[in-house]
Amino acid sequence: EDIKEFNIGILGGENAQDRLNAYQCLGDYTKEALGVEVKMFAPADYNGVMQGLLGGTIDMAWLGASSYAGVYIQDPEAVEPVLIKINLDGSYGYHSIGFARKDSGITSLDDMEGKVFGFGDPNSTSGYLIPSIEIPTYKDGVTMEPGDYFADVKFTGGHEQTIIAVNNGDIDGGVTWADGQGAWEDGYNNGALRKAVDAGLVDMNDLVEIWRSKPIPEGPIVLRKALPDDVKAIMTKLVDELHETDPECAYGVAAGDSLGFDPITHAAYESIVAARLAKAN
Amino acid sequence: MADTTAASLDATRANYVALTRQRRLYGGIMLLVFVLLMASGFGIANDRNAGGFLPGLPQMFDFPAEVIAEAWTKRANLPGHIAKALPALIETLNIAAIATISGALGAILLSMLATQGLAPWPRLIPVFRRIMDLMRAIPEIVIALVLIFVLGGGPVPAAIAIGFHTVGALGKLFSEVNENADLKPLEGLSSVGATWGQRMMLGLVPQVAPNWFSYALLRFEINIRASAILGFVGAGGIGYELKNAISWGQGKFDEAAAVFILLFLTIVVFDQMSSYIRNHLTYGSVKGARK
Amino acid sequence: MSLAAAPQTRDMRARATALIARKRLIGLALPALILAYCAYVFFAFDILGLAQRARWDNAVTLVSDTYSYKTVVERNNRSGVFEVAVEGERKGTYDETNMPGWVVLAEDSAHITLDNGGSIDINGDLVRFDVPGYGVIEATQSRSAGVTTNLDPEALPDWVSLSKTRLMVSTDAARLTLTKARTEVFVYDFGWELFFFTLESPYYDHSFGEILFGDRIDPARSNLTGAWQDFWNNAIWRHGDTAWALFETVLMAFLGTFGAAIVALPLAFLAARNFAPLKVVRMAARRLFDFLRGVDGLIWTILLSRAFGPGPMTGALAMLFTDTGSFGKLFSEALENVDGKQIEGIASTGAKPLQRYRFGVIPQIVPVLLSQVLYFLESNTRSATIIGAITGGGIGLLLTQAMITQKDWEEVSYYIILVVLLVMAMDSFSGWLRRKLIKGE
Amino acid sequence: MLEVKGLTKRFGANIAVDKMSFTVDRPLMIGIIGRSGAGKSTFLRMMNRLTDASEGALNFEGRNVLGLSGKEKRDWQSTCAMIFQQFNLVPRMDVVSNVLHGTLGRRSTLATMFNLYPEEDIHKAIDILDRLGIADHAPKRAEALSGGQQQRVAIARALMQDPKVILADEPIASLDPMNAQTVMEALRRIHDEDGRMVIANLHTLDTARRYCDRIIGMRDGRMVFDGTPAQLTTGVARDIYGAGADFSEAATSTEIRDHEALEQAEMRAAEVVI
Amino acid sequence: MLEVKGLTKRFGANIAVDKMSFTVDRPLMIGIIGRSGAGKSTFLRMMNRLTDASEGALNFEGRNVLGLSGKEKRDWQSTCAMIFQQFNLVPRMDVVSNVLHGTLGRRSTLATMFNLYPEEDIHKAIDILDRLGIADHAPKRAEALSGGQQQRVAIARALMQDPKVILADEPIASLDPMNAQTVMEALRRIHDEDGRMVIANLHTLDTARRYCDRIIGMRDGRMVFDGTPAQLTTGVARDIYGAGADFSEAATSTEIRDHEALEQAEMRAAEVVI
Ligand SMILES: Nc1ncnc2c1ncn2[C@@H]1O[C@H](COP(=O)(O)OP(=O)(O)OP(=O)(O)O)[C@@H](O)[C@H]1O
Ligand SMILES: Nc1ncnc2c1ncn2[C@@H]1O[C@H](COP(=O)(O)OP(=O)(O)OP(=O)(O)O)[C@@H](O)[C@H]1O
Ligand SMILES: [Mg+2]
Ligand SMILES: [Mg+2]
Repeated sequence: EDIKEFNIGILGGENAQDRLNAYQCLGDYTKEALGVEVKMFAPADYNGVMQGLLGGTIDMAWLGASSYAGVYIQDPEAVEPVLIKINLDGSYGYHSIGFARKDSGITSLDDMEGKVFGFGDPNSTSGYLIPSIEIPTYKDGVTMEPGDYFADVKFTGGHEQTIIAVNNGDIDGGVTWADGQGAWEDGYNNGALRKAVDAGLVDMNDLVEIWRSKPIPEGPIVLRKALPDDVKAIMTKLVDELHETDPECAYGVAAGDSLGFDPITHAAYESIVAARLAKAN
Repeated sequence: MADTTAASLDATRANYVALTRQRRLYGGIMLLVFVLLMASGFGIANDRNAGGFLPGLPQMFDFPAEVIAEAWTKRANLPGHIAKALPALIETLNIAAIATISGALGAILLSMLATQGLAPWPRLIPVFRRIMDLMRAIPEIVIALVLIFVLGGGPVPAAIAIGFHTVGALGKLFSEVNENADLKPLEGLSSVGATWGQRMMLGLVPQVAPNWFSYALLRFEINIRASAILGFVGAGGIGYELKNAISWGQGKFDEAAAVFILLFLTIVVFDQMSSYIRNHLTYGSVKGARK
Repeated sequence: MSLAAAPQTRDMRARATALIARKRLIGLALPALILAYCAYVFFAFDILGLAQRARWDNAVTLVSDTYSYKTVVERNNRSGVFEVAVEGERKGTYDETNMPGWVVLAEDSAHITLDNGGSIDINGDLVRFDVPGYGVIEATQSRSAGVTTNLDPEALPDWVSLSKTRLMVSTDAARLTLTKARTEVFVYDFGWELFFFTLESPYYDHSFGEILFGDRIDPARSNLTGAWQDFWNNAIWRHGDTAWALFETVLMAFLGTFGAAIVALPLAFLAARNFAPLKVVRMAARRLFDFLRGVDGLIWTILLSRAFGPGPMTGALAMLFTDTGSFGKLFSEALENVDGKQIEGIASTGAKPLQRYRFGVIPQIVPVLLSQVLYFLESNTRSATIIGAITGGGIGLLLTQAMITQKDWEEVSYYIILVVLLVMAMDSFSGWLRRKLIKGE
Repeated sequence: MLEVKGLTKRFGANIAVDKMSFTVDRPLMIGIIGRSGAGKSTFLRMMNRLTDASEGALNFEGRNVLGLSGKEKRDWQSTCAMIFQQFNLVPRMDVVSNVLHGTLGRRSTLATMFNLYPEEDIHKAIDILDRLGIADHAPKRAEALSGGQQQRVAIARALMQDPKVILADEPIASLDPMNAQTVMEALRRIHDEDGRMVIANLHTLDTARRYCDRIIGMRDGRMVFDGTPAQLTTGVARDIYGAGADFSEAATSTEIRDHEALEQAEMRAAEVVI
Repeated sequence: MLEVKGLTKRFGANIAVDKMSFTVDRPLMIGIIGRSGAGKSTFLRMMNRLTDASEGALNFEGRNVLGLSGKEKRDWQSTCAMIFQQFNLVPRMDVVSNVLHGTLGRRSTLATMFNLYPEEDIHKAIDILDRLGIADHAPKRAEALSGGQQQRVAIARALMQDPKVILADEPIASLDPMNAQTVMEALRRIHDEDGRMVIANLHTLDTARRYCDRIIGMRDGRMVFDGTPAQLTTGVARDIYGAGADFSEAATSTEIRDHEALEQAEMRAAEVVI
């Protein structure tokens, strides 16, 4: 079976056009390797790409961990994870970070009892899914039921809003994501806190970290399972070796410095799938 | 009559035939341009799309089918979900209602100031028109986001954002309605020494109220749905719940169905109400008292 | 009419008084109701509490960011390397050849002159910030001791924030942060940075006059082509891509709106009381419209992405679906208002049903049709903003991403200005078309 | 030629036209008079088949008009033109197009959809407009014309159908006296010159008397008079209008001046100091 | 009482009213006649201050009408009622409310917006409607009434203003003859009984002759006649209407019947076989 074109979904986050440009080199390599037209999509909201993978119109994409789990639950035969980005320190993931205002006196989840806690977007891995599963395991008696351990549990809508809400004192503590590398006072090297600091919206002196999740695996690069095996092999090899063949391109594709990509399988995401299943009705 | 004007009659004929030809030509060209634009536009869009139109067509109902299938197997959950979504619906309705009311009031004022024949200061008409354009053109999501940074989350930023936008959107529609209003009653009121306010309230409003009302209700519906969009910045309501449930995928489709049923019922109610009140305003309270 | 009519007149008087009283009641009840509702919302939304909690300084930060930019001078305190970049972006990084005048870099030191007379010196791990009217703040950092300063921790001005690990000094002219990892100075300037040319471009820092009339700047290209190419491909503002995004937005709106109008027109006849005598058909059609409208374009986009994948066609189809619902309602209302006399006039000549619609109905609803379609075209241009965020195209994608990533509010304002201009252009175009078609030139 | 037998129309319990019967054996100009609600419009509408009859027969040149349907019915409608009180033109379209609508019954649907009419039809339309003295307005929109002019466009549309019968439902009720005169004269001229049958509902006795060959009076759906203008005496009119002895023709007359009033005016004038 | 001096109105280069001057020293019923475009409406509109004059003076009881503005202008408007050809009522509102609009000039904006009319005003409105014979229609919407009835509502509104002057701009041009008669009679009766000044634009000579005490003729903006009805001979009329020798009063008469036509009709009737 031949393919007529190859469609790549690119994880949003940064400026879409920047991402498209960063991926341009990968597109060119793909076109060369497969000999078909390559189209790339970099939406801000990832639903379209997830549906495209399920419907068979998107062939390759870099998904978030939770998004991957969502696709997997909906149709285990739709995609397979092939590669994952390796951080500069050799790790695979990032963290969900719980934080509060320093002047509130809160230093850990213990102090949060009877306080208002905020998640970000219910669709986010680090802003909701993982903390909502992991925080109740912190100690006995912690639950995410509003009015139980916490006085209230709110959704702020997104990482940025959580940071603003905590900083403004609208909520006592919240979760957001960070790579966990570098120093707290800088807002870490990467993540929502760092962006807020750079934008001048918060001062890290005012905030403290109160909780940190286990490493959350980065999302995988997935290929549509129905693709011909040779296409899958070619694409996997292409991306895997990108760091060696064209470091500048790899920098763009990985959205920053990395040690390249490593193979990965579905097994790495089973816990996330389980977490997501637990959240379903 | 016939022979004296034979020459002019010929001229009339020739003129008219020429006019017809010209009209046909222009009409034909416009039609052609439109068809070409549609076709080539569709072509471009189809090319840029991940999946093509024709191959996608048979799959069009895959997703809805999945949703319905899951909702059906878990139909026992539906009432629970509906009950759970009710507070969100009420909040959304409140946001939409207050935004629509305040937006409509603003739009009424602006539209009267911006309509030829009604405006107390005709020179300022272009100014008011541009103000409406501006209010309409700024996407509500932008306003909401800025407000969230100032006011924090919650319904107020959403209501202000939607209301601001509503002023511009309804203002344009209202001023179109106003343009079609009959100015004779207004002149009649002028002649008895009525003030501007009296002329508008007593001469204009009775004429245009049904259409204003209908547009305002349609806008109200749109504003209910706008909560889905505002979900992007954390100011969502029922629409956002629907979007989340749908995009969560398998596992929450029953919730999606429940929220959708709620939303659909709401819209049906307002659609029926709109047509009832419209008739009432247009034809008077006595049913079928059409002249 | 004098004596005999008197009782009747008295009766009329009473009835008229009652009538006016009823109207008065309705006339007063409506505003009262609205007022009561507003009061309810006032408390339900806790407006008072909100007004107190409002953070206007955040608004000022955001708004000032829309018309100013910052240049970051950063020293990586581990490697000792300096970097000067607009907005701290890779693409806006200065190199030795075009370093701005207010910063002087030397071996492991930097001297920054500020507009308000102040200055900042970075000398290895030591920083001196001369704040006019306050004095000199000296700070240093080390891996072991963290941040130490000459400031009295008990009497910090409120524009200084200090902890063991971090110092932040925010003044109007510049902001300084010092941590173990890096020393950063943010210098604020008015305007949109590098809007025309990026730093790599040979045309950067040349005036329009020079480019238009001056000598050839880049020997390889004529000034005009070269300047245009560099402007169009500006790596930060991406004018070319933005133009394409605008086009894609209009394309989606155009296809969606007109497609919806074409689909909705025949369906609207089924929903109009005077054209569909069967109540069942009418109800079915109206519920179909309600259904199509009830699902927001955003959700249609997700639903349709399964079949068609992301892309502008999916977005156009999503708009087509929702708008068919809105148009169906609006058109059928217009149809219910048509004047039967014209149809009867056509019917009396022995015209066939299709001809009756064509000449008796269509000319009457054309104005409503056209003005609604044009209005929706314009409003969809705006909605395409959000739909674009899912389909991965259009100005909406750029706008939402610029907002969500909170990177640069000047980009947000640029996109908003573009959208506003586009909408205004569509508005004048639709006004022109309406005058042409409806009012007959 | 035209034979109406026991024609009846019921709207629910209300009988709008009650066993109407009469025969016409050559193209006449016929006026139908009667109070508002007498059933005049309903009769014309049944004849043009805009409304279906409840009972009775209507034969025209041997054709059973009431039994026609589909194509045949439309054919009949195109040989039996109708003119309305409110003109019922398409106001947004130009005058010639409105006149050309008279050919819709004959032309294919597709061609007319795009306003494609043969050139000879266009010429004929302009000739008809010329005959009615409004050729100058040919390219204008119908709505830009005065009432009398619009009614003449409606007559032109009727003529364009080349009908055997022209039905006119109170053609001058919305017009001022001068326009009314022009329109009635145009109808009479068409009758005289082309020999078409004209049936006109009229609400004024003197118009009927002046222009018609035969007058039918209706009251509460029933025909109560059928005769020549000369036979239409004040007594008969009293019957038709169901009026008492205080009935004066002035009530339905377009004439305003009377001698007594004139005298009054002159007396007043004499008093006035200018 | 009323003094008009050199009143002029220009629309761009076009002079609609050209140095109009006349004096009236007691409440008369005045008719203004003239061709379409002669400037009749423009004069009335200037008098009511719906349009601003370009030049000249208009004094009423010593008050300089053209110089008024704001509240004073509205006061003047409320003592100088206007009746329009198209009635200019608020069609969706009921008849009483329309009549009560006559009091707007006197009442506060806010009160009228919420229908806070004093009861005596309501009673007065009914009395006026009763006087004009349409009290029965009081609760109906204005649009549900016939033209003649609507015009009487407009007159009632004017009376409600309790005006010194009633201006009527072609009050009967949109009406059928019967309604026209009723309306003109109502105006005359108001003049006779209440002693209010009435100035009416009329487009038919005989109406003017019949109802007015004094007639002003206008042509191309200039006053070309000012005299009693008796002085208005056919020759004068020919002047006013700028017609040649072929002018016959029929052109502006509401009368349609003439003797020749009647004879024709009788001849025709004789031929007809019924
Ligand atoms: N569509 C209808 N439904 C019910 N009743 C109707 C309908 N059309 C006419 N009628 C009734 O039939 C009777 C005759 O009406 P028709 O319109 O024929 O009278 P007319 O003589 O033409 O009166 P007018 O001078 O007012 O036009 C009236 O009582 C009227 O109310
Ligand atoms: N608002 C206006 N702008 C420009 N010209 C006007 C305006 N109103 C009236 N005119 C012109 O002034 C002249 C007098 O008009 P006016 O309406 O007073 O005439 P009239 O005697 O009332 O005619 P009619 O019998 O048609 O009502 C006409 O030439 C008319 O075109
Ligand atoms: Mg009738
Ligand atoms: Mg006039």
